[in-house]
Amino acid sequence: MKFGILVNEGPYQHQASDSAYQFAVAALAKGHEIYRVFFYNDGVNNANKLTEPPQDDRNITRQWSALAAAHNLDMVVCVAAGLRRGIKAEILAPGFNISGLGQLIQAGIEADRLVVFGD
Amino acid sequence: MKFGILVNEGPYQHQASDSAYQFAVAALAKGHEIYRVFFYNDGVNNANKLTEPPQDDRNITRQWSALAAAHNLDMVVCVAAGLRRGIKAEILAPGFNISGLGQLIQAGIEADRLVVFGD
Amino acid sequence: MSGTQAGEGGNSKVKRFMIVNRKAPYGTIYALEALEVVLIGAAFDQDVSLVFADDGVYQLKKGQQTKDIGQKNFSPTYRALGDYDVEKLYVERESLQARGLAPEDLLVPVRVLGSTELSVLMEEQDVVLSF
Amino acid sequence: MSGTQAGEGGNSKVKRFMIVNRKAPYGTIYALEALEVVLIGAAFDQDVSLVFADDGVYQLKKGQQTKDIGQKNFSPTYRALGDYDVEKLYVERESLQARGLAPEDLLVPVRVLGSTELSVLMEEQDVVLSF
Amino acid sequence: MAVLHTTNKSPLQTRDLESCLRLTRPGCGILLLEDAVYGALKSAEGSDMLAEAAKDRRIYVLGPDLAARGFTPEELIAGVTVVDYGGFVDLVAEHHHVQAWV
Amino acid sequence: MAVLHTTNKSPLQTRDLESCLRLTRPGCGILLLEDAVYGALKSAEGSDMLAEAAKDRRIYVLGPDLAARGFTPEELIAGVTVVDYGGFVDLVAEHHHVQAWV
Repeated sequence: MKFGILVNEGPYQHQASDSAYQFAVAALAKGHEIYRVFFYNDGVNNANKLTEPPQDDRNITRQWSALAAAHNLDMVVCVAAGLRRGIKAEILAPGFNISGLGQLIQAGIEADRLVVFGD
Repeated sequence: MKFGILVNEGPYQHQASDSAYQFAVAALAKGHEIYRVFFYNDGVNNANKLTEPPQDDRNITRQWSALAAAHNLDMVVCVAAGLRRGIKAEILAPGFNISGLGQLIQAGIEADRLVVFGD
Repeated sequence: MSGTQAGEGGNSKVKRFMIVNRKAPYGTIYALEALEVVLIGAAFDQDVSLVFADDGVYQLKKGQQTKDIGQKNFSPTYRALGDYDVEKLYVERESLQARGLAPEDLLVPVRVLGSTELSVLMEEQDVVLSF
Repeated sequence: MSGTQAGEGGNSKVKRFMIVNRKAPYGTIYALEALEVVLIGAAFDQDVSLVFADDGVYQLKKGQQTKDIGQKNFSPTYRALGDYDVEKLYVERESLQARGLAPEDLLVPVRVLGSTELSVLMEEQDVVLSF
Repeated sequence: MAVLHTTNKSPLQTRDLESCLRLTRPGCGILLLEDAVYGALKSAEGSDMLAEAAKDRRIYVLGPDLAARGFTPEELIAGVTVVDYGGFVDLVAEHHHVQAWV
Repeated sequence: MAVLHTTNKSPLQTRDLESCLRLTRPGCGILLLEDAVYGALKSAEGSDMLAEAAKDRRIYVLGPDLAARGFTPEELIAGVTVVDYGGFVDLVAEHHHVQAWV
């Protein structure tokens, strides 16, 4: 089955991005396809490559980048939400792409299920 | 009177930073001193100089920078909270400084009142 | 990305998208950014409907004056939704009543539904986006 | 910045700082980052106390196992607070009761206070930091 | 000097105002700002809880937040004072300290 | 195919679960994750509301979130099913669509 995932909160402050990541890992482990992960609202902050949490904590941005690399995930950061919050090409972590909100609608159209993670 | 201000949420997603800014403007207009504005939790995201909201919207980061320039405000971004969220020197807007959490305690000690803006 | 082929206005698949608004405006950004999703959904020729429930009904309150909080008043956009062929606006009756509001207090004409009717409508959707 | 002169352990002014925790752990970061404020407050030789009320009492629940959510279990830090001379931990009785919890369910010894006593204590502070 | 409490959530959405009222005492001040202003509307369910509290506490509403949300001071419960940001600053200065119920 | 609803807030803190129950119908599935897992504890005030809902809806609790918060499946109200992330994925696949009560 094809899943779309929408992440509406940034890393750490809320669990939303962690939950979305665990869901994505589990879906891939079960042989499902992730059609796209779309980052909107503060979710765009997940794509900031400068994040450097304490050594004994998870690095959420790097987790997403690694998952994208391993499974050829399409991870899209909303351009408008990103501009508003200062998430631009110069600080974009590997695996994330900046594109329009239409990519969220497209995910809704093409995926069999769209799962929302927010606050 | 000397005020300290603590901002615990990033720009736009929550009104906290807007409210803190309006409070700071009003306090200065009444002749009070702002001892320090401390940005903690997602509040560190207010210091991202790359933010570029739509033209008809306020630019919260630039508002803070301008207020700091006009009134010689001490605006401190928590280093640990900032590292975790990718707010580092290379994207720090004018007027913000990165320092330790001790600066928040110090503000609590030195200011007559500490006002918290969060979610 | 297969999605990029099907451009605005030229999409062959049409799904029922529902955007659910349960939060008040200005205290958080969700109301504003949900509205942007609605407009794009309409531009992609999808069957878009909006629900306002709980504090989300406050998004439609007439008379919003945001000058003194320094935020943009985006409530006129709800009035422009018709221009984008977004005409399915539903408000939950129980949420309105709990807030002592009547349809006349709202910026735009809406269909007021009881919670049971609304829950049926929600079940009939293909994609539900909650903000 | 006059504040930078007074370093850790050498501060002449001592204020009563209260850190108020009203949110559950893991769902949001507030519990964890509040704890960092507590440790720094103690390092600055301030009179630091902690309050746990509402879902904040869940921060102290024994038996937290976070491996499967991929987050660090920071609850052992509450046990280490004594090493930093942070000994004033207060829990609201009404919040505990609403959650069916008893002091034995908590990781550390705390003082359980009724809401009236607790409100008096809050009023006696100089600085209250809420997370 | 009494304590000033601030709260910023709609009581129709969260229980923060309830907790604030349970854990504060007569004589204190409570300022409703941001989405909390909805809690002081006569028309909204549950505002009787705040009306009761107004008997022995001073309740303030941040006017700019009220106006932003499309309501006027006339729509508030009795015994509530509307202030602007300058009034907020004055309240902070006049009270011993401020506690946020976020 | 029924609808799956997810909710992630503690019902002792917000009214999201209340709204979810009011606006969903018998036959649907409701998955409690993150802080919402507290709502299914026998010991917690208000879990009778969920116990009532469990009579005609399937209630699921995300086990990893429950364990993180220091509780075990034995402490949940009757009629609730604990799932892991894989089970969450299965639930999404088995239902017609998912609606989040965030």
